[in-house]
Amino acid sequence: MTEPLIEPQHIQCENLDQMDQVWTRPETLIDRKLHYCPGCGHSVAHRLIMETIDELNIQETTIGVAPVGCSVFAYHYMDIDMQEAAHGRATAVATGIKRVLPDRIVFTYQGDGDLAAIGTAETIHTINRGENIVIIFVNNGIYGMTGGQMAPTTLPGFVTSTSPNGRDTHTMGYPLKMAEMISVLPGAYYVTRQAVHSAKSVRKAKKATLKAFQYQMDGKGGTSFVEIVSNCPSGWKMTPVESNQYLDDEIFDFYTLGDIKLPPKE
Amino acid sequence: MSEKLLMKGNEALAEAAIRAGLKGYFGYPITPQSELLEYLSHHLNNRGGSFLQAESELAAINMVYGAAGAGVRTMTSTSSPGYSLMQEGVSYIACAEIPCLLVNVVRGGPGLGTIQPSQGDYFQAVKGGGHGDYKLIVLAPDSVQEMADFVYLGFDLADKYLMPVLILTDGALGQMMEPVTFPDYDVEKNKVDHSSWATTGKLTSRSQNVITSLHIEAEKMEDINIHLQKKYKTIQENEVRYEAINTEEADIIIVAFGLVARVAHKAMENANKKGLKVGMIRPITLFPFPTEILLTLSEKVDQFLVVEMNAGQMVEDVRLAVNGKIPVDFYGRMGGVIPQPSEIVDKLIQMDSSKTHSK
Amino acid sequence: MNKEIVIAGFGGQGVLSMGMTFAYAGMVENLEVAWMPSYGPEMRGGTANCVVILSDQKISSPIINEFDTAIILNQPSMEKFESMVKPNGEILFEASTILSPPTRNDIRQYKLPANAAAQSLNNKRIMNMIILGAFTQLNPILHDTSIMTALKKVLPERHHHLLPINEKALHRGKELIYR
Amino acid sequence: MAKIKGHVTIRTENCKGCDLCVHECPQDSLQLSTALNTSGYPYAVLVNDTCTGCTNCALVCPEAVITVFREGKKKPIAILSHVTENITVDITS
Repeated sequence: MTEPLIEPQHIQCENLDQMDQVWTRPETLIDRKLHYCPGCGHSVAHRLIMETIDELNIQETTIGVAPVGCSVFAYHYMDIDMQEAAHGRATAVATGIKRVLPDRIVFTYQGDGDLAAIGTAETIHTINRGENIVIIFVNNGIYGMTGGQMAPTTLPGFVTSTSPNGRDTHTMGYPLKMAEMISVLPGAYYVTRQAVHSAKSVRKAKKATLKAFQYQMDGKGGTSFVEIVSNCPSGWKMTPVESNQYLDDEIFDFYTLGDIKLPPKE
Repeated sequence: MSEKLLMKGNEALAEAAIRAGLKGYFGYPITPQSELLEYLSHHLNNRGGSFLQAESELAAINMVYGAAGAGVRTMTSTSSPGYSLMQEGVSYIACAEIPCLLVNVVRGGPGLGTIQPSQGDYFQAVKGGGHGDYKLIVLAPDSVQEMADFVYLGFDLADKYLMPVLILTDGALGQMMEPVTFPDYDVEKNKVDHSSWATTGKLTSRSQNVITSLHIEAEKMEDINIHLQKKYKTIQENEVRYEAINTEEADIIIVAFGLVARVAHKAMENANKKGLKVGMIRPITLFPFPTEILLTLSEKVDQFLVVEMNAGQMVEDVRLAVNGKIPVDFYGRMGGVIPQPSEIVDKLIQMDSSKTHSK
Repeated sequence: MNKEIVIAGFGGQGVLSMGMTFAYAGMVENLEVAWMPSYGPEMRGGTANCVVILSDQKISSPIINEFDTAIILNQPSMEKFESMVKPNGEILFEASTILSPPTRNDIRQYKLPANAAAQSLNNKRIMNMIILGAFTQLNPILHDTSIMTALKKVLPERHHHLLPINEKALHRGKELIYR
Repeated sequence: MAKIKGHVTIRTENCKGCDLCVHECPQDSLQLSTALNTSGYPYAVLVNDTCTGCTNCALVCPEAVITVFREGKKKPIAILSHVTENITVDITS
């Protein structure tokens, strides 16, 4: 016989009005229920970018480019002018915007299928031209939107709906390390790999995002590339907590976190 | 009016684009349109615009999407195989209702084909081209002068109807030189305010501008389609352009567009010298198609002859317009071969005599 | 007046620019003109040709396969274009490069030692101007002043110091016909 | 060292019960509800008063439903930002 469930009660605070509000959602993040699955890193990444835009006070000058993938509706949450790109073409669209409006802040938000498979050519050539934009690359090793198929970034052995026995590198190739690949391009100004699975990693990722946008505002270098290694609880068939644990246990060994290319010292 | 210059069609088109206030050009080399790309690479950046050679036609059309979405005059140009690659982006742009100018300097296909002039891309141009129900306004110049003139017209129509306008020309018109003069065109006066929808940065004084072709609810998507179809109907009612020659006394009417219209014109002259009564309709807008004039003429003349550099594409639209009232014959050359006036005259003589026999 | 001309040779002989000079000069004289090149891979080192139409009426078709005049600068072009000259038309050809001259007898033939003449003026590149001179002597439709105005437009500015030698070549070409 | 006292408020209607905040909280101050919100998810609740306002929960919260408060050691009297001309501040209150 199971014990009757006891509903935990939310502790109230009587002198809340005398306390300092030390954290709340950024204003530029539109107050709307997100469509992402519970525990999805996309939501955190969205929030980080909006925090960055608020802190740099660049809402009026920023134009975002949304991709195809789970984050196809990014403009539902980001209260800035945005364009929805075709699959893989986000950096081409961003190039177009930046070339005719060079004083605006332009960024793309892309997943791994978008940036590292169908849009590989656009990614490489945009960065090789050193377009002064920010690329936010959310890498969760899977095609989330279409139902959990193998992505170019899926780890060897990982089971997906199109690699039912695990990714076999003999027939399906190896996962692409996009950040390392593009870091050798002269047009890449700042390349970093971050995560948003813990408070500590979120703090670091935020700093990286701030830097990337700041570099664009300074207009000194080329493309800033922020990879965010994220989870996909639904696609990975794990709970959010398990998926974040899996990142620590398995993924970061392959996708090492940290800065990969820093701007040259002045 | 500028002085008279001797220019290639591709160069005249490029020069006109700069004079029409072009701000963003994105393109990829392909014969026979490369002069366009080259001309703009020399001149656009120091005349107020931004030129970029993209890594592919796919990237180029999406750069157009981005830049045109920022509310400035933007264009790309390519030739047949490249235009096929662009279709994805064109469909997105049509749905998102972004004005821009596209140029297809058509060459012989299918496949890699030849680099000689062709009209094999007619269907692709006027029936949409990419996925989904959409149309482009399609302008078909027949001279270097019109290559220039239709740039201004194209940008103005694009701005008016918020859609891509396609200049459908061919390798020969792109490569040949003829005298051209550029009209006085006031860029500022013709500027359309796109601030209500363009992504230029969300000012606090307005809500966000989003450019998208994604509308996940079927009903919403149907509304968008209804809106687009309404727009195309308005265009069909208001923007038909064509040239009519010798139609009053004619027994046979030739229908031809672009370069072939000039060959057909020569054929018409030669046939009339031989005593035939031949007139001509040259559609200038391929969409909207000049259906009405063809229907009206079908009451007066005996036969139509459609001449094209393809296997017979526009002839279907002529037959639809005429609706079975009179015979619509076809003469075409394919793969990059240009018909000679004499071939068309032979065809006209054959048509004329078969009519006499049947009487 | 309606003059349909083909100029053919190999790439680098100045075939296309000779045609352009024709067309530009025609425009200066307020004629209707069209210049249509061969283009693409066949331009890369192979034969090159262009068609020029000069007319006092609107040019309906720039696409033609019969010519009033053919200016032929190499043997393959002779083989290609001899048959496309209208009866009573003319062929102007460079003497040294054509091994087998035209065989038709319903056309006028002008064998021009243009290369030798260019050598005697110490500038091999003005051969096409010499031929242009010969053409205008035979067909007085373009004035020398119009041709020189045209040449100024066709030649890049850095080559404008060559205008006097080109003018000389034009007259030299006329003299070839006098003889 | 006395602990800083903190507090969180949670917009439970937008919470999806992913449990990340519960695991991230160093004070074990959060739990998931057994009841469900109108979307059908359990939601995070603050179950004790050990919160220090460290913001860890808010940082990992995908839905951005957590607002964090903290008792300040010294409260600022006024925050001046973007001052472009001389102004007078009334500090009597």
